[in-house]
Amino acid sequence: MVAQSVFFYLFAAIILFSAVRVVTSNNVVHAALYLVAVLAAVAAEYVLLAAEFVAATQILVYIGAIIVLFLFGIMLTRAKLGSDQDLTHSHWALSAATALLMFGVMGYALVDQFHWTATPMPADTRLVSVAGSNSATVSDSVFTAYLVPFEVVSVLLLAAVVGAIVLARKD
Amino acid sequence: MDDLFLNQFLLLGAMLFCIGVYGVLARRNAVLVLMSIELILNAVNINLIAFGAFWGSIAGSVFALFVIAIAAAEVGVGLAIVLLIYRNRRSVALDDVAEMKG
Amino acid sequence: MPIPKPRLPGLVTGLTITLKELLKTLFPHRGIRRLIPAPSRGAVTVQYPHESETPAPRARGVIALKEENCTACMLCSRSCPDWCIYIEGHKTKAPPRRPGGKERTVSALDRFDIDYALCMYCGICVEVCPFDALFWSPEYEYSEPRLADLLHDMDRLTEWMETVPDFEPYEAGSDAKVRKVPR
Amino acid sequence: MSDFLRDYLTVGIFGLTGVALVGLLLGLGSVLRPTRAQPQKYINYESGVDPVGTGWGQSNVRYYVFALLFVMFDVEAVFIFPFATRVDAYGWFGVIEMGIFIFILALGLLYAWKKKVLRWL
Amino acid sequence: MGLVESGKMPKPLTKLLNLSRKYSIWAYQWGLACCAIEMGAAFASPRYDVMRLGVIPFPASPRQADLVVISGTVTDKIVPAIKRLYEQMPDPKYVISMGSCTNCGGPYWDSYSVTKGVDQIIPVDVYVPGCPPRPEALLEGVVLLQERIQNEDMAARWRGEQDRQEPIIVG
Amino acid sequence: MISLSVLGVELAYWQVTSLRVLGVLVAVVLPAGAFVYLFLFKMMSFMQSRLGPMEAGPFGSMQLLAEVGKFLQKEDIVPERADRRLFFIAPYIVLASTFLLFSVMPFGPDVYFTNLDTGIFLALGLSSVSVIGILIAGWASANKYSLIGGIRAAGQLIAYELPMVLAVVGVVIQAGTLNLQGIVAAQHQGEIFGFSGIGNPFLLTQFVAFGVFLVATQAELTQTPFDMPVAESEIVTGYMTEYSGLRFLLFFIGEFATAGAFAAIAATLFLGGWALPFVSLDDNSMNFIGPLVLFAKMLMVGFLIFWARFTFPRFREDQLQAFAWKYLIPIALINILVTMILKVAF
Amino acid sequence: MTLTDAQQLGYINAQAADGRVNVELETDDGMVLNMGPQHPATHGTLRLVARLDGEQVTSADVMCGYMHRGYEKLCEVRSYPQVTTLVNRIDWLGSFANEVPFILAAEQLMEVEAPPRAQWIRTLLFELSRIANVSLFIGDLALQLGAQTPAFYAFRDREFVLNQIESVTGGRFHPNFDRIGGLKDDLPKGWIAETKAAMVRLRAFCDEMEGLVYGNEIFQSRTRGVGIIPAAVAQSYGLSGANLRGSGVDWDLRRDANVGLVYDQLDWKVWTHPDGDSYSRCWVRLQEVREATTIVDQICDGLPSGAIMAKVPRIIKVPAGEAYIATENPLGQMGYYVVSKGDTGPFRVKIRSASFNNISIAPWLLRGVYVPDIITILASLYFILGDIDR
Amino acid sequence: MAEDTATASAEAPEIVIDERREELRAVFVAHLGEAVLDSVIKPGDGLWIRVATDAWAEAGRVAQGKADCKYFDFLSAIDWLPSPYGRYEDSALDVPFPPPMPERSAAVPGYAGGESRFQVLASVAKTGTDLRVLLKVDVPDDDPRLATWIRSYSGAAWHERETHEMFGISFDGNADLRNLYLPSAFEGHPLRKEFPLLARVVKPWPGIIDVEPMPGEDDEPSEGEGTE
Ligand code: SF4
Ligand code: SF4
Ligand code: SF4
Repeated sequence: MVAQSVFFYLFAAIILFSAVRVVTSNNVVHAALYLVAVLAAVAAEYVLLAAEFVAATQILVYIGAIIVLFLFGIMLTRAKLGSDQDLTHSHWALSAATALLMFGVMGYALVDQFHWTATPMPADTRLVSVAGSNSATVSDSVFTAYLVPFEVVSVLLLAAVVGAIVLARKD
Repeated sequence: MDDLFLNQFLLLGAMLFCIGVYGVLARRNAVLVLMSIELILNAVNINLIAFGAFWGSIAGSVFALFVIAIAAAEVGVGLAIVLLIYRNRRSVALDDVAEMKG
Repeated sequence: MPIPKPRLPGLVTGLTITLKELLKTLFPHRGIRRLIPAPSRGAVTVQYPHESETPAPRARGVIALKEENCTACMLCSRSCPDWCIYIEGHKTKAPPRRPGGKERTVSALDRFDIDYALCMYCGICVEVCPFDALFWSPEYEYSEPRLADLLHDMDRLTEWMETVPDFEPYEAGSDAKVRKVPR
Repeated sequence: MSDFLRDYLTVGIFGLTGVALVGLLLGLGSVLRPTRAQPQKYINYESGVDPVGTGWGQSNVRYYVFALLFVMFDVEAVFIFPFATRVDAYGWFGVIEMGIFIFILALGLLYAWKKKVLRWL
Repeated sequence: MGLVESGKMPKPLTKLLNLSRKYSIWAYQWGLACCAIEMGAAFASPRYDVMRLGVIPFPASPRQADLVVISGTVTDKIVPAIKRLYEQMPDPKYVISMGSCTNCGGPYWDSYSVTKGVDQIIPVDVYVPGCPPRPEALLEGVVLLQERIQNEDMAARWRGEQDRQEPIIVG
Repeated sequence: MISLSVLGVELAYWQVTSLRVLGVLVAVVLPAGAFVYLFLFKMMSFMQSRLGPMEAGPFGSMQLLAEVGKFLQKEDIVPERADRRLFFIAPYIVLASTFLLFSVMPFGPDVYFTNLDTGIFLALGLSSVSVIGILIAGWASANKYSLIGGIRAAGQLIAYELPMVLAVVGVVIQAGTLNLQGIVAAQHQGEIFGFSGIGNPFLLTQFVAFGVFLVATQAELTQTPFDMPVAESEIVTGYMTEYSGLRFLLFFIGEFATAGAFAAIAATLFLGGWALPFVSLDDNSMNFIGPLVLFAKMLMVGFLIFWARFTFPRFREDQLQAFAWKYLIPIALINILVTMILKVAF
Repeated sequence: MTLTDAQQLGYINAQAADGRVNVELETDDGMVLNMGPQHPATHGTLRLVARLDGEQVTSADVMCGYMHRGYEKLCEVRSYPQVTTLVNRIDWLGSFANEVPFILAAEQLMEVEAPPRAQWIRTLLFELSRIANVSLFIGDLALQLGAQTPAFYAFRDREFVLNQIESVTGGRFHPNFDRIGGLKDDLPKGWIAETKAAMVRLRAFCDEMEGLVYGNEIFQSRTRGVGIIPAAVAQSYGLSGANLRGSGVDWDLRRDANVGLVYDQLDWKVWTHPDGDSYSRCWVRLQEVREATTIVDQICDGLPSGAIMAKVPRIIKVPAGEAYIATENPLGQMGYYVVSKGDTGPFRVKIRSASFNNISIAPWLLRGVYVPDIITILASLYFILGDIDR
Repeated sequence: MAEDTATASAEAPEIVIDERREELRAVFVAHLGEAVLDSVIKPGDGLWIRVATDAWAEAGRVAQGKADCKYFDFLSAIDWLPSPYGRYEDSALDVPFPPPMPERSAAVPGYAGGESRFQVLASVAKTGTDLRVLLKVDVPDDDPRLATWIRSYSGAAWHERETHEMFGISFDGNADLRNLYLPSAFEGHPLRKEFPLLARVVKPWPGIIDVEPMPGEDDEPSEGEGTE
């Protein structure tokens, strides 16, 4: 498990550093790239938790699609090359305080609720059902317990597409 | 320390969440705000997966999938709105469009 | 805006044409040796440094000078549109051409330079030369790393003379006379 | 470390290999390559004249719509893939469920088609 | 400062490097006038096929080019573009001047709008005579250039001592 | 896991890992080189009835070495207005994504780098990462051609990512697994109308998917007729316009290595991968023959790709998008449905 | 030449200033795409500045002159034979065709006429240069649209024609073969048989192109309906050649105003296409290559014997007068307005070149099209820089 | 066709009447009246019409509409002044630079006459036929400017630009008279006769030195007549 811990902290560090850069970077495209780093590291954390299918999904959808969407959005709104001082509100300190406060509260609650020693992760976190693979297990779950949300997702996506087309079209 | 603990993941999630919140509050650029929201959603997903792994339930993964799907829809619509704003105002700074909120 | 319809024929025809060419190049042999790939024979390529194509005898590659024939009459130099022939000469006495004839005054060439960096290969000089002193040679290999070396002096121009091909006979129906290259 | 994680570690290592290869080549190159500044060398190439303006303008929104459709179908694929491995297990029930799912999303494509966003805007 | 520039390269290695430059010459495709067609024939006609010699006519951008064949009439109006093109190519770079026009004005030596030779603006490595030079003449020029590359002393080149015609004024 | 047990030696993990790193280097560089030399130089030349590189080494075989040697010595230009950091990063992203792609490829019964359950799914995900590199390259160059090229490339890559993904679904439905080894096995063990001799390369049953996959591959690789993003007659070389020297070479390698990777995926999914008919899957000899078989099949797919490349003119941007959305994707969707129904019905 | 150098420096600086004119074009909306002067799509050095909205062109300006060599001025200081060789280089792909109208104009002023054999050979070479020119166009068109192989085929098969031209005139490109009163030389032995063999190759080439390029669905969808020129517009811009006939105007100077060539004794057809789009222009050109091969065949069969040179004085002095002769060159109508004052050289030569008119429609035509269509349209208009700028 | 011209002009041009061109000329005369100053017909070949300066735009309209010459061929100008440099090679030795300009009266116009130094010349044609009209117009010496033709023929725009650049003749109504060919800072109008070709002035003519007399007939019998 040592290696896992090492990797956990490594990825956590990447996540946190990149996330901070996402919200502080002076360049929108850089921010988007830091977001890629966050997402990739989060995917790695998923792998550590043996949720390989979600990890792959994270790469396919988040990195492969949503980031591209972001980059398009950025390029379509004419981001400037180089840094841009205007990206952050002047009252950022206030926001930082809020965020810190929030973290204090949450952190306290978490540590309080889930004592370190009481909540070690199971040794083998792989979730594999009869079919023998993580994806099949996910599928089984979707097609039994979560059938309705699954169909709802499709409707939701449809709505998103219709909405976005209506919005983005030149009239 | 040999083991991974649930709390590690939860705290990581919490930190990411708060960074996201900071981003949402502090950023002026609408695209950046959307990115910050992605951070928040990822924080949520970390928690979901961690709990799922902890309890030995696949539901965490499934929910994470749904969250990703919803995130996709959210970004899609969000960016469409940003583009609309941009087209009308040539700017994506959020306080320039404060009247939108009202 | 016509949508590209995935009708096959046009695309497939194209593919067959290129494939045919590929096979033709790769397997040029007939019969039993068909299966031996021999692109060097199948391709139309002339592999330059090793072999080179022969330009047509009339090709205007480089101008050769037959020094003996030149009388330094300056006609070529004067009609050159690029002013790229530089001639200097002086008068001297020469022995009679036919035995028993009288001594002639001829011009000896001191300098006859053609600046190939400037020449436009029009052939006017060759054409106007009344004494058959200039000839076209199809040679083309005289690139230089220095511009000044493209100015060919009399010696070099005379050397080109060796490469001047004979004039070709004419196609049927022509009443032009074939001239000869003096050698 | 479990085999499972090791496999993924390999994936990670391969990614790093790619990066290392790039780094290595660039490093080698930096030893070999010259640098010679010339007045116009670092100007952006624009067919031999001065670059015009800041370099870009608003590209077409059309691309955004495509990207959006892509995201939507990508999400769909995420659900189809696990399902595809288990078609046998679900039988006709699964086919119908998935059929509906695909149909609804296809509606989105159809909508885009009918709204003519699949052409030049 | 690269090793090659400073001349600290061991001899055999230099040879190898020269060899690789010799056989990989990416030629920028840009034709100016009639000669351009003969250049095109040398590059694209299967009968001449300059690719055999390792001259690859792929790049459409000077950034990837090693060689530019200036082929055709250089007018005063195009001069800045040629200069820029040349300067935008990454070193080490070579120039072949093809045809009388490029060499020194050729048929337009007396024109009011034609530059009398490209060597007035950029250094030229090989001059190919002709109007137009036939494609094989260009190939000969390429072979000549390759010979020069083979024996090139890069360090000297960087010091600018190479036997290379820096812009001169042709009378 | 112990992919080297074939040799009968037990190796320490680090040794295995270094062998793998070597292996992936070979797996990336070899097909890339082979594709460039065989197809780009030689096949193209022969199709045009000429010879291609001949002088560097016998039949120009050393040409590629010369290219690399040359590019190593080329100056590295960063335009002054470019975003330096991103400009530097872009080739890393593109090449790393290619290396990642190879991580899931099986080459023989025991010769594989990883044997992941999510195999093909992950591969598809990883392949979409290079889009980011391309977009970044286009944007960071601060050049109009680059930007247009980058955006076009990204628009095209995502438009054709989908048909590709959807085409794969058909295969997955038939094989019942995402694991690439599993897919190879399924093809080897499959039977056609009760005849099991040559197995069932999915090419036969999934020919529609294969067609869609090939077209999509063509587009993903930005090869003609889908090379609008690098259309040199319009936008010079698209997102690569400002890249010089080694960085350009890296994109170049990336392009052809990715071609190799996609060819490998196509060969695995539709042509039976490393397996040979009539030879048992577990035969130890396949560990040595398998990679060669796969390579041969890759070359076949590569031939198709480059054949089309050298024959066709290019689509216009809108036609290209319309083609994906109006033809390929619906076809792929219908293919999925039909496959699903047939699978359940039989 | 120091003076001109100083002048040049002046121009260079001025040009740098010109480059900066671009900046004015930049507005807040849309972006300005600059193609050329170093751009593969522009056959050399045309420059095209297009203001874009997305990828749609809102306005486009064509800037030429990068290849301006001052022909008309140079003609004034050269003698007639020198002008003949100079004008070869206007449309450098169909060089021989450039000489013909000039020589005809001079002949008209001198009131001499070439012997029949010379006229036939002139017509023959005229058509050969048409083939050499337009076959390259087809390859280049495909190249512009992204197909590489057709360009190689075009170069390959064009060589057969060039060989023929070279073996009779001595120049692959610039024959300088026409003389006032006839031709420089007669055909070499065996030439006619070779030419006929070459024509067979060329016809095969046309078929190949029809399969590889014209029949290709992608090609058709790229060219059909793109860049439509109505007949009236084409006329008022003075378009000519296939550009005019592609718009359905049935006018071919070879048939309608034949001077000094033997088209009226041959059996051939003028091709037109009613659509006026890029495809029809390209299609007409392909048909013209085909037609030209049959014309060449006919001439090869019917070549009269006799002299190739009429009696003209050694030093050519053309009597005073004015003449305008236009012929149907590969690119379209090319005409020379020759004013003579009885000198050894012309007093003024106005060169009416086809591409100049053909390309002057570009700003009109490019409005509202999309970036990839710019390429299609420019390629289908088919211009040669030397023919625009002269 | 060629024989036609040759015989016609060689013997008696006024006998051969070219009816089609006569008709065409009649159209112009009918609609422009007095403004048609002069005209020349070369039977079977060409029709030259010189119109008055202020009727230039109108002439364009008539040509385009009434005469049905819809096809715009070209538009250019002629500088009738003889060049002060002569024909360089004849006078290359010691021409002072710049040489004195010839007298204004030295300008001898060509067909259809003319009074000014510059004449603008335009050609329009009737598609499908060999009918073509060459319209000439005098350009005022002191203020070289004319009305534009772009209303009648869109294609005239570029030709007018070119003429403006080469001769310095302005066209009222053509807003876009930027330089077409030369850099915008180029000075002078190259096709005006006084514009020097400096290279020719600077470079000595190689044919000038040491001219040998033509060889005598007895000396070199192989000369023949010209080149073959
Ligand atoms: S070929 Fe023409 S340019 Fe060359 S030297 Fe002779 S006359 Fe002068
Ligand atoms: S024309 Fe002939 S003889 Fe006279 S100088 Fe020239 S080469 Fe000599
Ligand atoms: S050298 Fe001759 S062929 Fe070459 S560009 Fe100049 S005129 Fe044309």
